[in-house]
Amino acid sequence: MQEHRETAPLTGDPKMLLVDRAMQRVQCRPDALIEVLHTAQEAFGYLSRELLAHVAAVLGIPESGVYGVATFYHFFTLQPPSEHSCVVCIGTVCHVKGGGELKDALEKRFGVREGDTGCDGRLYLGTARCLGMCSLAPVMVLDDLVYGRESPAGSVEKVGRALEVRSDRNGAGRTGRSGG
Amino acid sequence: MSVVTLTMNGRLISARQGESLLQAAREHGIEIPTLCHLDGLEPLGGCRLCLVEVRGSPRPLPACLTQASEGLVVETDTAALVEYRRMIVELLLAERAHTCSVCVRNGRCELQAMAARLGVDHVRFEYRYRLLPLDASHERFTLDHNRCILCRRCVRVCDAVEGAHTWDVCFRGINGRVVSDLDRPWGESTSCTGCGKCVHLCPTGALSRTVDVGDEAARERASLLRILERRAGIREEGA
Amino acid sequence: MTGTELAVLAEAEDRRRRGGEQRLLVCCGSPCMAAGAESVLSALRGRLAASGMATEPDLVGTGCRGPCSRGPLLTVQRRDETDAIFEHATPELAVAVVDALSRGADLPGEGRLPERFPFLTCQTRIVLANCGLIDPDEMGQYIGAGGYNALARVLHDMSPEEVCAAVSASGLRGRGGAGYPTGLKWQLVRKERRDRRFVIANGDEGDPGAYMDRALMEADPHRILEGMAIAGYAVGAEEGYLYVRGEYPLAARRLGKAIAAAERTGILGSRVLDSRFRFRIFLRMGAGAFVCGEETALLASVMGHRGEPHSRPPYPSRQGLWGCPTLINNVETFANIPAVISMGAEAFAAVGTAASSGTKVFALCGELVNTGLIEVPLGTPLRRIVYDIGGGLPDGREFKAAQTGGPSGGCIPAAQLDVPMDYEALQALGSIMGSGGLIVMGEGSCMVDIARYFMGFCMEESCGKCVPCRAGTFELFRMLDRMANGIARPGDMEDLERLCRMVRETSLCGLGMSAPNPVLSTLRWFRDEYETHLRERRCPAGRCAMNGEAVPCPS
Amino acid sequence: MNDPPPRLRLATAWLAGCSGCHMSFLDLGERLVELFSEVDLVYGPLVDGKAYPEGVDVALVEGAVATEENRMLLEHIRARTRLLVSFGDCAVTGNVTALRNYYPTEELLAAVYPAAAGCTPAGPELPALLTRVLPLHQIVAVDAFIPGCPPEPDRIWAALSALRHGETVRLGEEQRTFG
Repeated sequence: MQEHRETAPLTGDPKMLLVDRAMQRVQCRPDALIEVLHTAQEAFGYLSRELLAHVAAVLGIPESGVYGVATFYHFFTLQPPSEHSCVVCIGTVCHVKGGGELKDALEKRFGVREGDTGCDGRLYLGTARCLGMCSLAPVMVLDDLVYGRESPAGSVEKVGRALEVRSDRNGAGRTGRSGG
Repeated sequence: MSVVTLTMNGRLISARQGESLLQAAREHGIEIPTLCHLDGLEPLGGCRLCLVEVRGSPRPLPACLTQASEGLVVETDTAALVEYRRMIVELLLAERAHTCSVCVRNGRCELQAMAARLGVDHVRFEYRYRLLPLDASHERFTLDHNRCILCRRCVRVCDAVEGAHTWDVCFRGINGRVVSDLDRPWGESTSCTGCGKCVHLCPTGALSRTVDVGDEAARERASLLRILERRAGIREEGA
Repeated sequence: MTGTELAVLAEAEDRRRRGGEQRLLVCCGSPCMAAGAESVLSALRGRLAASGMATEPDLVGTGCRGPCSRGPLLTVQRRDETDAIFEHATPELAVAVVDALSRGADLPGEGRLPERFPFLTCQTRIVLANCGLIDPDEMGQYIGAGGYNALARVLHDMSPEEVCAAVSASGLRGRGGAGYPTGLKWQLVRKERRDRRFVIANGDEGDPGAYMDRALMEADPHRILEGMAIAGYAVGAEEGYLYVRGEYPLAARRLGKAIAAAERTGILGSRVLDSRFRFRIFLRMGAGAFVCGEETALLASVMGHRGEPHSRPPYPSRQGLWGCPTLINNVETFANIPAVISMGAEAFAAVGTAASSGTKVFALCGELVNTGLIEVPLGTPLRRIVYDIGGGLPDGREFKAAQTGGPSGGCIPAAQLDVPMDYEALQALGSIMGSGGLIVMGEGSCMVDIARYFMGFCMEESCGKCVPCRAGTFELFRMLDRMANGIARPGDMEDLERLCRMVRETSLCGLGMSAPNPVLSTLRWFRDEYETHLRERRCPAGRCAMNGEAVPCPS
Repeated sequence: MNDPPPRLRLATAWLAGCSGCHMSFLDLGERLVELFSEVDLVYGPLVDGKAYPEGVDVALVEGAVATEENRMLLEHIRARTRLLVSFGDCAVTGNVTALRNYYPTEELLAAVYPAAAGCTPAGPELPALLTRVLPLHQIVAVDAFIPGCPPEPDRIWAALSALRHGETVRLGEEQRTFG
C-alpha cells in the first residue's frame, strides 16, 4: 500500500514515461540503475524520493540500495534545483587568488552555507574544485554565466541583482555553460 | 577436503584449503583483531585491523579475505602491524563521538575492548566533533550514527541472512553513513522486519535496544551466532 | 562488411580526399569549443556556400589538434604544401581564409603558428595519429586513414594466441598509470576456463588537470573500438563495456555514434567484418566518482552499484564483471592496439625505451608558454617536454617542479629535469607516470599547498569503505591544512609522515594507497618548505594565507 | 649511612571535570597510608596551598581544558613538573566535558542559562571559555595516561606504583579501557 501511495503522484507525469521507457529499454536490468538515474534526473531535474521509490520497485532493487547509489555519485542530486545557482571555483589557482573570500562573502551576505540552499530556497551556493578557467581566477559561475577575476563585493552585488528579479527559469534566455 | 600447511608466526599450522587466514589462525589459538568481520557474513576487508604480513606480498593483506594456501609464511603481529592497528583504532575514535562513559554499550563494546587490547590509552589525532543524528523512531531499537564505525555488519546480515536489505550505506567517504530504505526514519521503514539481527551484531553502541531486555537479548544473540556459524560452514563447503 | 569491402571503402575515401584541392580543419575539442570554435566553423560554412568555388574544400570539424592554449585552431591543408595552422581563430579570419582560397591568393599571414612549430614537430604521434585530422563522427574518414585494417588482419590472418603474443612482444604497458604489461594481462584473461569473458575500456579519467582520454575519445573514437574488438577476439570475449566519465558528455555522444555506425556496417555485431567473431560494445556513463577509475570500483559501477572497490585478489582477470574473467584496459592502451598490429610488434617496440615501449600522451598544463595535448616516445626527457615542446615558462620564470600522476603522483624537482619519462624512472623519483597529467609549476607555487590540494581531493573522493582511506585522508588533510594556516603543532611533521605510511600500506585500493604520494614526494624534495611553514609560520612562496586560529572553531 | 632517598613530590590538579577522579583517588583507602609514607602531596584540591610549587615529580591532572584559566594552569603545571599524567577520561579524551564541542558556545550558553538577555554570566572575574574543550595532550606534552571515568582505584594504584619506582606506566588491558 505504502509503495503504491508513494509512486502514485508520478504515474500520470509525462516525464515519467521517459523514465519508464528507459527502464524498458534495458529490460529492467538492475545493473542499468545508473543509466536509469541519469535519465530520471535529466527528466525531472533532480531525484525525488518518490522517483527513487518507483525506480527501485521497477528494477527490483532494495530502496536503500538505490539510495546508496544515488548519493554515492556527485552527478545525482536529491534536492530540487533552486531558482539561482552560484558556484565558486576553489581550484588551486582560484583558491590562491581569493576564491575562498568570494565564498565567505556570499555566505555572510546571503546567509547560505556552501553546498546548501538559502534565501527561501532561491539561491544555491556551491563550490567546484576546478572549472578549468584558471586564467580568469577567481571564477564564479552564476546561473551558468562565468564571471572571471571577481571580487567579493562584485560577487555579492551580482548575486543580489539576480535575486531581485523573480526570474521565470524557463522563460529566461540562458546561455550555455562555458568551459568546465 | 584438502589440507594445506603454512607458517604463522614461526609455527607450522594446518588449514583447510580455501579457508581464510583469519579462521586458520583462530583455530590455532592465534587471535587476529578485527572489527568488521564475523564468520558467516561475507568478508568485507573494511576495518583493515586483520592485516597480516605475507612473505612475497609487497604490502599487508587482510586475513579475512586471504585464503590459506600451501607454504604461505605469515606474520600476524609485527611491530609495523601493531602500530598500524593502533592508528586505525585511533582514527575510528577520532572520527565520531565515541564517548564511552555515556554510551549504552560501555563495558560491552568491541571498539572499546579493541582500543584497550591494542594499547590505545589516548588518541593522537584531533577529534572531529561533528554531531550526527540519532534515530529513535523505531519502537524497540535506536540508531545513533555518532557511534557507528561503518563496519557494515548490519548491512550484510540484513541482506544475506534476513533477506530484507533494509540497510545500506549512503553518501561516501568521511560523510558515509548507514541508511534504512530511502532514508526514512527506521520506525517507518517498509522493508524492516524488526528481527533485530543488526542490533545483535553491532560492535558498538550505534544500534541498540531502546529497552534492555537482558537475558532474552543474550539468548537471541546466541541463536543468531549459531545461524551464522552454520552459514560459515556452508560457505566454506561451497568454496 | 568484409575485409575486401573495407579495403574498397578505404580506397574510395582516399581518392575522395586526394581529389579535393584543400581541406579546412577546425579543432572542435572541448577547449577550442569553449574558445569559440563553433562560430569559426559556421562562418566557414557560410562563406564557403556563398563563395561558389568550383571544388569546394572539405570542411571538417575535428577532435583535439593539440595546442589547446592557442585555440580555436584552424588548419588549412593544401596539396603539396605544408599545413597552415591559425591560432585564436575568429569568424573574421575564417572569412578571410575562404576569400583567399577562392581567389587563389595567399592566405593571411597574421595569426599563424610558425611553420616548424616545435610543439607539433617534436612529437611522435601514434595514438593521436588521426587526432585533429579527421572528423570523429565520420567512420569513413577513420577507415580512409587505415582504420579497422588491423582488426581485419587479426580476424583473417591471426589466431587469438598470436594476437596475445604480438601484444606481449610489442612491450606495450597499461597507459592508465600502473604500467602493467598489456600482453600478460590479455593472456591471463585468455587462459581462464570460463565461457563468458568481458572486455572493459576504462575512460573514467579523473585526475584534475588531465584530459588525454577525453581528447582521444572525442577525436578518434573508432580507434578505441577497434582496439577493444581486437582485444575481444584475442581474449575470447563477445561483450565489451566502454566506461566514460560522467563529465564527458561530448565523448560519450561521439563514442555512441561511433558504436552505432560500426554496428550498422557490420564492423561490430554478430559477424565482425564477415568473420565468425561476434562482438558488441556497450557504453556506460559514470556519474562523478574519481574512485571508479580503480578497476574493481569500475566493475562495481558498471554493474550499477556504488563505486566501491574490493580487495584483490581475486583480480578482475579471474573474477570481474558478474564473476567472469574480465580484461580492463585504459582507453589509451586500446588505442595503441591497432598500431601494434599494423606497425608490427617489433617496430612498435622500437619506439620508446627497452622497458617502456611506444609513446605516451600527456596533457601538458601549468606555467608554460604552450600547453595542450602531446604525444612523445616513452623515455623522452622531461626537459625536452618542458622547454622544447612547452616552450619553457613564460616571462623567463624559473622551473620549480612538475607534477605527474595527479592525486596519486608526485612532484619532480628542477634538479631532476633530465629524468626520462618512463615508468621506472618516475617511480624512482617518488612519482608515477599516471594517466598522463603533467603540470608544470614555477617559483610561485607552494608545495605544502599542492599537497593539501591533492589530499583534499582524495578525501572528497574516498569511497569510505576502508578506515585508513576514509578517516586517514581526512586526518592528513587536516594536518596539511593546519600547516598551511600556520597552526601546525610541533609533532605534526612526524605524525604526518607516520600516517602517510600507514594509509599507503593499509588502504584497500589504489586510491588510498597512493593518496599519500603527493605528500611524501613533496616532503622528499621540498622538506625545507614544510619546515618553514611549521617553524617560522611563513609560506616561502607566499601562497598560503597562514591566518588560522590557534584553536580551530567547531564548524 | 646513606641519606634516605628524597621523598617523591606528588601534586594533583582539577581542571574541567567532575572531581570523580579525585573521589576515586580517595577510594584508594588504606593504600593512601602506604602511599604517603614515602610521597608528599604538595598541591591539589585535597591539600591546603594556593600556589603550584616548583620541582614537582608527578602531577595527576584531572579534567579537560575548557577555559583560559585551565590552559594557564596546565601550562604552569607542565613547566614545574617532571611527569605529567592525564588522569581520567576528561583529561585523556575530553569525555563528557568535550560534548559541548558539538555545539557553538554561544548557543549553549543561551540554552543553558535563562534565555533572557543579560542573564548569561559574564565579566572579567569569569575565565573565558575556549572555543573548544581539549584533552591535555593536545596542549602540552603528557607522560602517562590513566583512562577511565573514573579510573578505578586499582588503576590509579598501578600507575602510581610504577611512577613511584621510576618506571614507565604500563596498565594492563583491562586497566586501560575508556569509560
